[in-house]
Amino acid sequence: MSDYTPSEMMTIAAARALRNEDICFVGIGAPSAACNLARLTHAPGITLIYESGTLATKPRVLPLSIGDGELCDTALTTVSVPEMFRYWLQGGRITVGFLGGAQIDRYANLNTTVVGPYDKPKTRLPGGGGAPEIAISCGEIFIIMKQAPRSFAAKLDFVTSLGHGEGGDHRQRLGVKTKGPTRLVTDLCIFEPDAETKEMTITSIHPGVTRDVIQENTGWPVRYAASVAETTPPTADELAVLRELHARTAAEHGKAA
Amino acid sequence: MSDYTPSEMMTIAAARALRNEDICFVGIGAPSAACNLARLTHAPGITLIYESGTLATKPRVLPLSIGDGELCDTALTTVSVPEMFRYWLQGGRITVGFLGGAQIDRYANLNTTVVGPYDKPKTRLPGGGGAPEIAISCGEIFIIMKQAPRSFAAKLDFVTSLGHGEGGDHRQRLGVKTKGPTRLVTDLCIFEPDAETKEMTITSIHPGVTRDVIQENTGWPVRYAASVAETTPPTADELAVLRELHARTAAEHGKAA
Amino acid sequence: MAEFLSLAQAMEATMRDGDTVAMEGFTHLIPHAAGHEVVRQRRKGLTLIRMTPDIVYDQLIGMGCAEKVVFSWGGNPGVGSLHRFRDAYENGWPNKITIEEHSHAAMANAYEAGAANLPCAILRGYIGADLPKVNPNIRHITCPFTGETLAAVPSIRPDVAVVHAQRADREGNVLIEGILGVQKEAVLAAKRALVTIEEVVDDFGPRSLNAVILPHWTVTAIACVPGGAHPSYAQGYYKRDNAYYKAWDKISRDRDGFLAWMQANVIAGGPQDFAKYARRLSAAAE
Amino acid sequence: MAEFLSLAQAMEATMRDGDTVAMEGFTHLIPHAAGHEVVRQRRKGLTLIRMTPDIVYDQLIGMGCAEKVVFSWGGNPGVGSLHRFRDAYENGWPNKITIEEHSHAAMANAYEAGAANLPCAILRGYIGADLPKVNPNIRHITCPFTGETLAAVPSIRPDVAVVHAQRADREGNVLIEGILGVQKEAVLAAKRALVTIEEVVDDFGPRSLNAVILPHWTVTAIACVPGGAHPSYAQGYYKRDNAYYKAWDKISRDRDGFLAWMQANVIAGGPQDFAKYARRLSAAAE
Repeated sequence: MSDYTPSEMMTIAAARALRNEDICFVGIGAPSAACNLARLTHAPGITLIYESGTLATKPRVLPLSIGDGELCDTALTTVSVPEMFRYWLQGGRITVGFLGGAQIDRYANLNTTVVGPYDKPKTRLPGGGGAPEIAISCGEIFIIMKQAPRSFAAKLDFVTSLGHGEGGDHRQRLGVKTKGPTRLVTDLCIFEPDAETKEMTITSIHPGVTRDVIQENTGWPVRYAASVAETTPPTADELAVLRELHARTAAEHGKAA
Repeated sequence: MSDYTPSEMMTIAAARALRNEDICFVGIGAPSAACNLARLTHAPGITLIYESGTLATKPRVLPLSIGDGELCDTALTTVSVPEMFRYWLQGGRITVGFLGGAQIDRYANLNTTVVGPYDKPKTRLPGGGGAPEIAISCGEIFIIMKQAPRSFAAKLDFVTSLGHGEGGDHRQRLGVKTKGPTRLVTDLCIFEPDAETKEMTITSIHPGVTRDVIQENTGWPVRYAASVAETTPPTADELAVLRELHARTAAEHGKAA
Repeated sequence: MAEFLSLAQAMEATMRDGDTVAMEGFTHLIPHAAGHEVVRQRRKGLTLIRMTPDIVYDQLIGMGCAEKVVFSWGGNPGVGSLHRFRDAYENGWPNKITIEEHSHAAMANAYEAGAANLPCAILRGYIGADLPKVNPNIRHITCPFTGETLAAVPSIRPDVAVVHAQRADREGNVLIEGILGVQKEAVLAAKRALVTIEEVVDDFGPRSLNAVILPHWTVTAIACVPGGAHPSYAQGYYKRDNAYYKAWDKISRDRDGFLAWMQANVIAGGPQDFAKYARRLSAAAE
Repeated sequence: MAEFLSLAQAMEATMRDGDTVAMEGFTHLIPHAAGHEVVRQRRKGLTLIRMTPDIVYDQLIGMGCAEKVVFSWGGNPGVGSLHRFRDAYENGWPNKITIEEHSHAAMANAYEAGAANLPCAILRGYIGADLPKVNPNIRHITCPFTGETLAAVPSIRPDVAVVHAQRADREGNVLIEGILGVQKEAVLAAKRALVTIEEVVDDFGPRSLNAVILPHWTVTAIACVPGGAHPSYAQGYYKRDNAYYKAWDKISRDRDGFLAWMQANVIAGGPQDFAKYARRLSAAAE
């Protein structure tokens, strides 16, 4: 199966990391596609939670917003937003949180707040939303982001949410007990934190992607794990289910999400 | 209408103090009878709330427990107990809280915890339940208690819930902004706090009750307001409604509440 | 992930000697059948937490299962004292127990904070009251914005929560309705949760979009015990057995009478007994 | 005690220049019609609080109603930036605005603490994040039991909360269902509350025993504005108008285009316009 886009490869590689037992805090966009793809393929028992309060939701089509009626209609139940953040997120009930961002650094800290100084921003981004506490309260964090030299930045202008901080045992020193980012899936490759330094290190390269292309799209000198795999290309089934999901979504919303 | 019991007089006198606009936090027993009597007579719009979480309940019969199904069946809605104590009681949404107790002192502090030392009690009572925060969070407090020399005590063994403390501006000095006990209705008379000292002072004596009987049943030298009224005896309508309520309750539960 | 088990198996899977246990229920849905199972399995050294300890805790205390009770109102509602609780606390029979006493507001907040995975709860509470003088677990913090002093209590984090609910679906999701008490918070605050239920349904069917449901992955074990709240009640199933509450006063007054009653009705009994208690009261519930 | 009023009267009765205002809604039930009324009544100097300021706040900011925005995520969901918000913040057009920025968890807790009448909320939050460096309203307390440091934020206590809900009964009790957001908390935290609704019903009829209802004595004014959440949605009534959210990006990019649109669609319009917007989307909602 060779006819797929880098974006499809990214979504599918992210979906594969999810387990049937996961309780997953889902963001809109690529995370939502990956989580629902996992649910429709190898992880039918996965529990999807959106910060709008929908618990164990099974949307037929991808939501366009974090609070689409479809999420509520197909949920086990819907709780208030304070309850969502108190009992479910801070409560430690979430095994995997899915984040993206405008900028990421080599320790998987994320910036979705500002480019430039906070008080005089070059670009004012939407802000952290749920991310600062998703980053510390979920059992582990998966990140899904397209690679580009400006978004994979040597230094963040603002740390919206903690990844591995300055690396090493920085999370533990801050009193955080969760694992933090364990997987960063891009349109080019998969990063995982080095066991010691916690620097995000490439463990798998998507088919047809070269190391030069990866470096051109990363703002720091990338490191590779001792053994680097080639990502298994999308299977026919994975691609078919993902495309059907996008087609259903397009039919419902008039345009693909 | 002369054929009524002191207990009926007490319940009816307490009911009269409630207003149509009140949002009332109701305890089981005499407070519940008084509040429902008010609702069935002069205050049809009164909102009754029980700490079990039932908001705006309209029980047909008096509940035997704070959490009877009847309270839930006839409520506008029922919230969790944490929400009841956080949003509704501490939230400052209650205009009148109704308390009773095993012991009361002249400043309407109440004891429902122990007689004797806390660690080696002579009598271990049930404890405070909701009272410590009802006493400080409701706009004002009505107390309903039968008078007896041991329960109307010169000194409490334990202050379960704050009344007027040591009197005067003690509540304000503790940072409490609500009025505290504004009315104590007994089977003999009605007390209200003195404007200055906050000592509970008799403002009305039930028909046929003598000052000697009141003093015999009070553990401190009682004080009277400058002008003392005679409590209006129960009207035929008040008595009829109260007795019907008790009769319905007896028919439902097999025995009068 | 909830497992459907017999009550005996569910208890074995969730509660150990020495555990901190919250068997909650606010008049409604009190897990009496589960309490009897604790007695039959002879658990020892339990710390029993409940806002309103009543008959079920009186039974556990009288049978020597408890060493500490954390509570805010202890009594037989509308009837009087808990004689076994008092006998243990005042006379050390069958063993000495200690108490930790709070207000309802503090305990409700402490459960809420436990569900929210916080170490403590803050409330505007206990002002002018004597409990802070006798309970070292009532402390204070200062609001960093207003300077106001607020009461703080440790959050409640039981080893096991035990609650009764109306229904579970085949996946093990649990639906509760009516007077909710602190049961959802107790389950979410606990390491393990045992839920007894009135019935298993294929699915919950049409319901409020905001129904109170515990997802199956918050529950350790589910045991279907129809009538399992008796003499408490289950909204929509059966009514409160007020006569039982009144009768308990006499049964529990005397040590020998209590032991004989427990032998006949609990030790020699089983969860299957509860269905018939509840049946007697169910016609009236309609 | 809730009064049924026209939207114009309800706004006059509840919101004043300089007020701190929470117009809440989490994708669902956003009070757009009420926002337009604020513009028509030319309120000035408002502090606008909302977890997720989107189009309705973009409109208020662009029309010069706001001087401060308190928020945790500001954008046009799934589309991009809020151009009027950015233009005011970055360029001072039509006036300079200041911001106070939090995380969702902090704001949700701050509303919850406001409803609970506490001066602050505590949470395990912001660890390793930069917001505490730029927001002096993020402080810390120490748990008096464990010594853990927890984040603290001031509770949100708006002068006015404005929310949209599905139904009110004749007494003025308000029922909300579906995605609840922080609307109940916003109303209970506020001094005054304006609720717009889809319809008035004689009574709510059969419903969950635990339905989410705001009693009439928690609401100041109710205005019946069918479609009043459009382009947001009302579960059971009409769907979200995704095309409008996309179109807003173009409308709001340019100051003149924005002003012309506001003149034609808001200043010259009225609450009665919302019913027809919603009708277009209601067939699809079934």
